[in-house]
Amino acid sequence: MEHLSFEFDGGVHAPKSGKAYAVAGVVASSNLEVLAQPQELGGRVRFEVDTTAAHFQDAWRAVITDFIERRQPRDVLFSINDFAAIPPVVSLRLDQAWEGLE
Amino acid sequence: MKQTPRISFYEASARQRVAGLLDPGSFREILPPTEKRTSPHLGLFDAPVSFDDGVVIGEGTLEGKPVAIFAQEGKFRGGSLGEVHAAKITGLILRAAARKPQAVLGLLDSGGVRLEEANAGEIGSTEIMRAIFEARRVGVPVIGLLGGSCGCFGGASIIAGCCDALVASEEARLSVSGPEVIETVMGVEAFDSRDRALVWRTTGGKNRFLFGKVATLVDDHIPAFRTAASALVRPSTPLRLDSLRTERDALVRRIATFGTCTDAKQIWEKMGLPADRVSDMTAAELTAAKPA
Amino acid sequence: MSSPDKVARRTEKLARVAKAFGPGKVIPAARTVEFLELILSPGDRLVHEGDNQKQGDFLAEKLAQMDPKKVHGLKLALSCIGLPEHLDLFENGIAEVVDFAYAGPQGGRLAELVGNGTVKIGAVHTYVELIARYFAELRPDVACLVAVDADAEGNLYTGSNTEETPALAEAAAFGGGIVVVQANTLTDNLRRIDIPGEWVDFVIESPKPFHLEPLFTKDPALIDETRILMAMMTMKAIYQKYLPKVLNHGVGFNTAAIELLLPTYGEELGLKGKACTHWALNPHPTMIPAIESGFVEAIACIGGEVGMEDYVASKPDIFPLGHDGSLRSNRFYGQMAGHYADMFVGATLQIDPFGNSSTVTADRLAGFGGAPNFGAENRSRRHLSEAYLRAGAEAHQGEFMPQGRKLVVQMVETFQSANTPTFVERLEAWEAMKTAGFAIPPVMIYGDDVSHVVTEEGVANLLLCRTIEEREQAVRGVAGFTPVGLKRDRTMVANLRDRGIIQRAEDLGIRKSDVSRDRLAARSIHDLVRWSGGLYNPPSRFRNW
Amino acid sequence: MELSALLDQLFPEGHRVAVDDALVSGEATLGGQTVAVLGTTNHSFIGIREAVALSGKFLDLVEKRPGIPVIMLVDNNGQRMALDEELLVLPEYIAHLLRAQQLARASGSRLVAVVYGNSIAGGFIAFGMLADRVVSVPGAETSVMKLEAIARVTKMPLEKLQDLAKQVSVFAPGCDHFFRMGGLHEIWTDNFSARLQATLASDDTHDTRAALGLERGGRKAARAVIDDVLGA
Repeated sequence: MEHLSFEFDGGVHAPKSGKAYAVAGVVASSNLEVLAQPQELGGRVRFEVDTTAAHFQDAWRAVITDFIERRQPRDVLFSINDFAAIPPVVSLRLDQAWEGLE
Repeated sequence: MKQTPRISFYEASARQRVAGLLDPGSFREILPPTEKRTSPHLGLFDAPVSFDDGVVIGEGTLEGKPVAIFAQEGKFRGGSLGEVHAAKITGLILRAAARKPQAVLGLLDSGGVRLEEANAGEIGSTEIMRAIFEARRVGVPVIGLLGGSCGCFGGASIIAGCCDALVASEEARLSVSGPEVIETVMGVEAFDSRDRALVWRTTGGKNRFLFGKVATLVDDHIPAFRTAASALVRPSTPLRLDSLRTERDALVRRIATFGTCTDAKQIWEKMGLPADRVSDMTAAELTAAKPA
Repeated sequence: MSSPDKVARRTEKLARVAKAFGPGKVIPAARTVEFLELILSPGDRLVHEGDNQKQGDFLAEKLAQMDPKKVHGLKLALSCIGLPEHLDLFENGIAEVVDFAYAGPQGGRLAELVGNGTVKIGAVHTYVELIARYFAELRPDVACLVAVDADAEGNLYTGSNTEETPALAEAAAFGGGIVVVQANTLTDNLRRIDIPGEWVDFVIESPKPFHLEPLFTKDPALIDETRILMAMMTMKAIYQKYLPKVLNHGVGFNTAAIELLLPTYGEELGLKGKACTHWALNPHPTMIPAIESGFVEAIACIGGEVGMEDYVASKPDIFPLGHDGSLRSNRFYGQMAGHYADMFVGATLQIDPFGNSSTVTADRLAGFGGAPNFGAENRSRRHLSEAYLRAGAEAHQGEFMPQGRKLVVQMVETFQSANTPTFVERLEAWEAMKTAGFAIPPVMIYGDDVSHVVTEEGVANLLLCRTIEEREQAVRGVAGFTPVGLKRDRTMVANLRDRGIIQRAEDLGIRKSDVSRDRLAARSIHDLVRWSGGLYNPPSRFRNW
Repeated sequence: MELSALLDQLFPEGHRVAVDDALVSGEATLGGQTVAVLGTTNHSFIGIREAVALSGKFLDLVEKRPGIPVIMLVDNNGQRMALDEELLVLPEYIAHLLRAQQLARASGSRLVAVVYGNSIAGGFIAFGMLADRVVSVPGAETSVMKLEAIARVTKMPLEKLQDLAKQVSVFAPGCDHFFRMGGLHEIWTDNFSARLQATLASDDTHDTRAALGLERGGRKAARAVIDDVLGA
């Protein structure tokens, strides 16, 4: 298991549903669970990732950067339990979790 | 033949099942994922954890009736019973025994005890069983819903056995030892687990319904589960000697009548059903054909 | 050996057989090896029938048992190297050269045997190309074919999977060759005659029915959200835009997802009656919901499909049925129907930044099957359709001569598995070229024939690209997090997106949360059985009830 | 340990116990009081027939000797693994046996399980684990699954599992591990009769195992989770 933490400047959208959390995905082989929680982060976004696949830090950074560029979220904590999902699946779950809070 | 779309119970996640069963907006989750009560043990095995440890618990209403509910996530480690997972269910049922909602709904979707936490899971399973007896003692019924992709095996199958009533789809599987386990231990000639039709004939919802263990057989459609579960909500009947005698007599009679059968088709034939057609019948057709 | 005295050799072989077996066309199965050794001479060209579905397994087994001292140096020609016996012929020293279209499960062993010189490859063909060559420079000396039923006169009933039999029989029977058939049953009462007895020299009743692979049965339970997302984007960006009426789908799960979304999402998009009405396709079980929902007017069948017999028989308006009520398929005609269609949608294992694709990898000479014919821009087409004109308008905008354009869509996930990207800088076909000694790499579909590349990252419309650089960035722009995708020029990709050349899910108004298996008209094989009114009878390994 | 030795040590004042096939039943005198004895022997399996045989004994006790303490002697190799057992719905039979035990408890009987042989997986659940108190004596072996099988399923090297088993009690077979998890209330090495009398004297029938697991450090999460759910 490897733990990765990322924090980035967020975009223009704060979560607006008023929900305390949204979950997308399930922790199963080649899949992951993304828990999104609104949190006062001064406009930033944070990602806490636990993953079974070590040494993929660059790939995570690329997927997350792309996601932030695409959806422009701010003030959200994303907690992730990953079971070796490929990047497009990570991307899809991030979108779904974010859409759950929108 | 144009089919009306179904909302599949088999495919839904535990969260989707809960949302689809209860009255919209009524569910309040207890120990939600934000609490991050994850397994303290899986890390030892380099295995990933889940924020809810594979079970969603909470309270809500079912057609207006207050209920407690737990739903296992079959896709997380086979819905297995680990320490936290089992304790969440035990806590929920004991809470129901204290607060007396009209029922506990148990959405079982589990391969049984989590191997990495085998001792904790097995003890936890029996704590759930004791809790079920406690809830039933004070009149709160526990209704099991079976039809998830993982089936219901091992300790989870006995938990299902302890429920007041079960609702199941034909996709449900219920047995103590899973077909793969029997094949591994006893050999492929004892049970060919790759023969999918045989697996479902033996352990599937239809066979369990014909023996009466499953009270209501439904199609794989969440609203059908909802209607069936709601109709079964009634106070748990107290354990009595005469009712247990009756129950035992029926089980003894089952062995006498069907004890030599080696295939579900032989049983169905003895029951007077068209054995080759049972697998293809809908829930409604089989319910109508079921001998009294 | 196509020498001028071919007919004389045929006559001589027939006399040898008559001497050993007496008159008549029926050969006892027990003496098959002896018989084959009489009709095959060293150096003969042998055509053996079998493809990705039906297998001439009995004759393959017997061919491999021949004595290499008697029969050797054979030139084998066949659609599919599908059986281990096909390669045993080379290891046993009976055959030397092979011409084929597709290797399937034998692809790994084939690559090995080519590598060590045991097998020489004539060429890797497309189906149509190979069949065409049987009538030109690859005329068979002996053709070993497959039938369901035969009578003593050699008349054949080939069942739902007629496929190549008519073409192979004709090439041999009218080309001085000998036609031998393995039939499941010898009977006096054929339900219909697919091949006249005149074309057939010998029939052998095989001890077991030939193997038929349910290749086109795709379990809807295995279609995941990624595939549904890709299917929805394809339907919105391509089906709804061009309204293709005649189309062909590949064999994979990506197109199965589209088939299952037609009655739901396709209906929402207004496709019914306006698109997807005519198909060149095997009877895919995943087409049942679309058929039942009134999307389909006709399907030209390339082959049959196990378990679909009763359902197909119940739809005489849609499927080509004989007077006996059973399906008649034909690979050559089906391929041609697909070649002249408005659109082909298929998948592949590798794509390079210019859109070239191949299923051949360094260690697997799999071949291509039908995709290269279905998935080729068709410059011999002249009839017009809305889709053909719309695509042509985009592709040939501003040119002196207006032209139409076929839609050729490659639909792939960016990764095949965690460490296997689909998008690669250089196809492994280049390595395979060296291994097999080809002059050029075995490419399945050339990049300039491709109109659209669809991935979970979006849709790239290559018709609108005006330069090779734009085309490259359009491909990289949908290649996601593969090395090819990460090397994209972000500014150029943004520009392509502004011009609608790259469309992402959000550009198409598709929310990721709406991507759900609930949209599939059928989510399991059992659902398909229900849609069929109980007429579809899937093999038991696909059942979970 | 051997059944006869166990009986002698548990009931020095005398016992009248019969063994029929693998089924053990009868009664014994303990501290001048009569107790019922019920169990299995010879590492038998618990299948549908064993389940109804045992449940019949419980129901007879409830009918004829309500409130009598029941000493459950545990020795089984698990549930019977067979297609025809599952065909007739084995989970239902096991649950029925558990209901019979619950009825006995509700009728005032104290249930004490003494593990003296094997106690494995579904067999132990069916007969033993739902008693009020569960204890082991020398020779007892409790397990859910053997380490070899866990290694096969989790794809972990056996050596690593054996190492892990030295650090934690959560998965490995063995009474010590089960004890630390709270799955055994006590481990007896001597003086069985006196200990059994002491156990019967306590009238707490609540399920205390989660608290024991916490106290002994083997199962630190369960009790807190249960309490948090109750208090939520």
